[in-house]
Amino acid sequence: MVPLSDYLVLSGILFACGVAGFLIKRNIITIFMSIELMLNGVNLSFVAFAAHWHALAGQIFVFFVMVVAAAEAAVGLAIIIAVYRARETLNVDQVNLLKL
Amino acid sequence: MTPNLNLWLIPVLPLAGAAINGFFGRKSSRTAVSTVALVFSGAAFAWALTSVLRFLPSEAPYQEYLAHWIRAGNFAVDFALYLDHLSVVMLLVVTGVGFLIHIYSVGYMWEDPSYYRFFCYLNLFLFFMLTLVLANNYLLMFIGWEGVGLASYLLIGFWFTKDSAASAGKKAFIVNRIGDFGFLIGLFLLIQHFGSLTFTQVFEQIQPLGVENGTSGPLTAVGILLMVGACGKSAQIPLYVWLPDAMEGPTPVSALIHAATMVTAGVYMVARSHVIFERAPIALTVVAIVGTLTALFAATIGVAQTDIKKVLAYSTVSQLGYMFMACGVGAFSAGIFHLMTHAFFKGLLFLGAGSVIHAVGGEQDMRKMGGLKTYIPVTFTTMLIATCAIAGIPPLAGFWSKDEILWKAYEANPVYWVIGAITAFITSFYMFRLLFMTFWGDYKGISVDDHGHAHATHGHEEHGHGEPHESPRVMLFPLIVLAFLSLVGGLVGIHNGFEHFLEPVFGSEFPKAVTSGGNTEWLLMGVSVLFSIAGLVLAYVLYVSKPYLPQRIADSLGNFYEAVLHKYYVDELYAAVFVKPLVNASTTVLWQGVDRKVIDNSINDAADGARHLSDEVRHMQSGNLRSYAGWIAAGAAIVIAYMTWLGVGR
Amino acid sequence: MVSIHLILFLVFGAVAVAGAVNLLAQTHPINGALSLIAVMAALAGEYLLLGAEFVAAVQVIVYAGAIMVLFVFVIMLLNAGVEERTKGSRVAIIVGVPGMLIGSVLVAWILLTRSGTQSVPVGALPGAPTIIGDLLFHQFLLPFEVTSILILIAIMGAVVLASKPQAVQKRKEH
Amino acid sequence: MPLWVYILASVIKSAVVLGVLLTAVAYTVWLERKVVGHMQNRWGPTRVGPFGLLQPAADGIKFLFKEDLTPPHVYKPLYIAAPMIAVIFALTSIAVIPFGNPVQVGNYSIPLQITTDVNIGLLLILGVTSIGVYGVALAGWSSNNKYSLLGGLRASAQMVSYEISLGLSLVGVLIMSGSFSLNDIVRAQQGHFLGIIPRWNIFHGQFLGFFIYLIAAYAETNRIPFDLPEAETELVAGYHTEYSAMKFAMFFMAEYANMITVACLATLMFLGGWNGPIFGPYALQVILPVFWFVAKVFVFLFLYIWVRGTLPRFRYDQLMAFGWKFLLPLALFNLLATAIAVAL
Repeated sequence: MVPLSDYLVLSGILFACGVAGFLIKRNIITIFMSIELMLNGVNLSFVAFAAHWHALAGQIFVFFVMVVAAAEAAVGLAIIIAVYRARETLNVDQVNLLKL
Repeated sequence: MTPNLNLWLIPVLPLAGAAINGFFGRKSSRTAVSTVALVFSGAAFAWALTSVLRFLPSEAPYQEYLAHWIRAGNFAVDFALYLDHLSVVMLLVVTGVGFLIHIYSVGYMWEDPSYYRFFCYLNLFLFFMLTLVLANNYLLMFIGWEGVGLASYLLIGFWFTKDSAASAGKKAFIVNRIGDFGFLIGLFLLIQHFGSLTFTQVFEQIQPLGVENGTSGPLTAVGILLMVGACGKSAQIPLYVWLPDAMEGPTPVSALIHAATMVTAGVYMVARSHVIFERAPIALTVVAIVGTLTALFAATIGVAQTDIKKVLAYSTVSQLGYMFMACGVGAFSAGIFHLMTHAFFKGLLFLGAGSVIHAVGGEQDMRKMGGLKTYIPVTFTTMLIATCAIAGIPPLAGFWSKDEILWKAYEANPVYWVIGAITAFITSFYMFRLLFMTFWGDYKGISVDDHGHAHATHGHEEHGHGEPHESPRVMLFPLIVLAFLSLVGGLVGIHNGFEHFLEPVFGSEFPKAVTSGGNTEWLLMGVSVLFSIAGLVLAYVLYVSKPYLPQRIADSLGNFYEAVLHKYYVDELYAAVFVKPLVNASTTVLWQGVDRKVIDNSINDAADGARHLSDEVRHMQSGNLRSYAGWIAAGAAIVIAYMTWLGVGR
Repeated sequence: MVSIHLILFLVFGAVAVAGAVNLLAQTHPINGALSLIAVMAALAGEYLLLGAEFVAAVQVIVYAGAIMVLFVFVIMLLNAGVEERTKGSRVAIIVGVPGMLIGSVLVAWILLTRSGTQSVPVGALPGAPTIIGDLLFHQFLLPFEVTSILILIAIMGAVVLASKPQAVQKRKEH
Repeated sequence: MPLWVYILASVIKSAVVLGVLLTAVAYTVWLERKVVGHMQNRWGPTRVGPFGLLQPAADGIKFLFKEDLTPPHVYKPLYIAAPMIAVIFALTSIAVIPFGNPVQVGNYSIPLQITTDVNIGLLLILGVTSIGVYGVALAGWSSNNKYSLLGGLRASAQMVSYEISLGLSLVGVLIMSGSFSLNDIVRAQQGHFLGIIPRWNIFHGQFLGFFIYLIAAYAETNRIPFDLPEAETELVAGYHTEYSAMKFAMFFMAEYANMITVACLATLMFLGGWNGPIFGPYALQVILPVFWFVAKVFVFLFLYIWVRGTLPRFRYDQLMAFGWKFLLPLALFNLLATAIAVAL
């Protein structure tokens, strides 16, 4: 028997790692992977809650998250490729023209 | 239970006509526009007639629920219609006279470039007027009330390129606002005290209440406030000033809106609220005094006017005063009776005046007319009937209703009767003055080819304008119908027939009137007829046999005549007392002070502040993805901390 | 008593956390991608512990087997090298990291102090494919269809975005 | 079943299956060389042992003792890990494949597969094979060689693309059997039509599915005509250009193990699994299903080799266009048709 809070803490740790990765990483692909890490952390809490509340809807949610993640990966990676073609870099610190 | 009457069709039909003409009229031919207007207004009349015939066998009011409107707590107002014997009278007058005037307008307005616009407005007016009449609550009635005000404004200012027409429209609108203000406050008081605006609910709660004494009771307050509203709409002292100016509108409009229907809305409203007024004697007295004074006051002004339509306008004000006098003495059915007959003969008078104006090519000054009876015999005949009717010559319509009112007034207080009778005399005098100046004597008009007005009549240029000529048949037909109604319309009042008809509404509170009739009534009737004939004779003497006399009398009266000629300087007084200070205050305080300094400056300061703030804040938009992420993380932390502090999920 | 469930939870959890931390520590994106795959595989194990076997399988097939392959593919395609440690954003370090830390600490504190001792039993909720499919195609049919449209749009968007501008030009000329 | 019996049975089964599998891998290589040799009118291996039967052993020894070169510019951790990943996942997927009906040993019914009957067995196989692509992709990348990189890129793109068709071709079968469990799927294929034709899925409306599966499986295992990741005429040796000795052998093992897994899966899904004529005493009744299973796998493998000896290689754009524009729509059509047929 594992307390629900343990699952949630694990999920929180993964999410926080994702946030940290987003903050400290410069490579746009790694940043993207950090987002996936956050999504995975959230998925874990969905499944844990599904088990805890005996509601399969939580697992259904995970599927939708995965679908969205897949769509996001497809579009995001395409954008990354386009950015790389245009600017020859993957460093987000150097892709900062979108401002006033 | 009465079968479903589908009353909603009656107002909606003219609305449909207005919509069709308004949206598609510009591109349509005149025939199409007039067909649409006539078909829809005629259909409304026909449907009203069938509905009334199906309704009449029953005594109980008929209600028709259409839709929710406002539901706020216990307070509820619905779109619902109400038909009782009072609304029946109004309904038939509005749709019937309205339809006739539509027909008349087809001829009168034929040459106007904005033909479709006129009929669109006219149908719109019918829609709102019918809403007003058929509403089952004060709020829906108020919608109609405001709507007819709008339609009136649009139609007065129909020739809006003319300065006087535009400002007359504005004047009507603004003066009406003052009355509406009172009306609205009255409605608020009703909500406060009775929690409803539906007629039946309000009246049910009022029925058991006793008669109020003094001025402090809610019913008195409500009554006086409603009277203020009625004063605005029905042009009573002190808010009558807009009606004479409203004559700037096309003549059919003057006939329909400013004589037959809209201006009587105030009377209708007071009669509709009779339950309130009957329990508020002070308010009732106010109604009576206002009505009586207006009747006399307006009549005296009418004596000196030379513009044919202005005379009729003051006459309308005066006649409305009669109606209020009737209501004020508790004779609501008499007031409504006079309302109906007045609709016939005053509508007829206006249409006749329109026909006259049409005949002489747009001229409105009676001094330039004269001798027209040979040129336009049909108009003359119908006008003669109408004049006799309004003057109270038996057995025409006006005699019966006016006599009824005077008799009720005498019963309440002889002073009313005295003033009323004098007014009747003056009325008779100025109406016959109008008739004699217009139709007797020699034609003093010049052969006009250029009439200053952008009137519908400028089509005459095509066939030249030498002699005055009779109007087309489409205009004469309504005249004849209305003349017939003016002739016989009063007969329904014999043996109090009209009162009995309205008994389901006002109750049979007149047994006294029937029993105590006898000699006094006959005597009074005789006196009033005598007064009328005296007016006729005086007018004949002054304007036919000895036409030099009026000028002499005017000279001898001096300043008083000047005052009467200038309508007692009331407009000037209002301008000095209300308008000018208002304009000054608005200019200095509101415009220069509040608008410029406070509002403009605060807006400018806000914009400047926003710009300065943005200058600082925009550094946040660095274009760096990770910085954005940093702000998001910090924001999320703040939200989480706040929610933790609130104890969410505890 | 320390149950096998708890031990497995801890093992998988340790792998997941190690993978996540490694994702942060590694400078080369391909190592990050592999760490992430490890995290996902470990999470699949956690899902199995929670009885969500179908979710676990899909996690492996979709996440580890498809999405991450895409990442690796792009890393290889763009020949992404070791990360440069540029200092482009002071905000991320000064504001973001403390914010993240504060938020995490608060959430952890709330979880640990307030969640009590409710525990999740092994296989408590059988996430059998049939039941999931039943739910997905009845109760959640509309979201399902909507996501399918979403993914279709994403595919088209990806094709448009990633195709070379010249290629698009050429196609227009044809 | 007591725990010790379970563990013991599992260990025995694992050892046997692994041994058989590795042997099969080795002899599939031999078989291929032999068959292709005969197809090309030559003999194939003949020297080591009768008919060259010991050739695989010789090869193994050679690989073991060869010098293990590590080129200087490779990214070492992944260069070393890549073949391991490949071979581990290739061997893992065999774990859930059942070979026959459960066997009665004493009081215990022991299933003829390494794990117990998992009800998501098929999904596990798909998951594990889908992870297998990392071996190839990482090998190509970490070698720091443009041929290898191209091979790795090709491999990952190709495998991801064809995995969709592969999965969809299996969904038809899943619809018909209503379960992810491989045992259930096999059980659903028992019986005969008209007393003669076995009720296998390939004869039961899924011929198109089998066809799609066949093509997609060739692409998944990087076999001719889809062996572009290791196309020697253009990429030297593709992703394993820089590998030698045992690491090279591992890729080879992985490829052939994958072939066997795919063949097993085809047998289970389309060819009726271990269903076949069963007669005789109990021992024979135990052995015959396994025999039928192995026979079918062998047929499938032979098909592999036959195709290799027959068809030329695709061009890469043809491969992708074929996968996305022909095979995927076909698979979707098959799925739709099956679903409609089942619903009716």
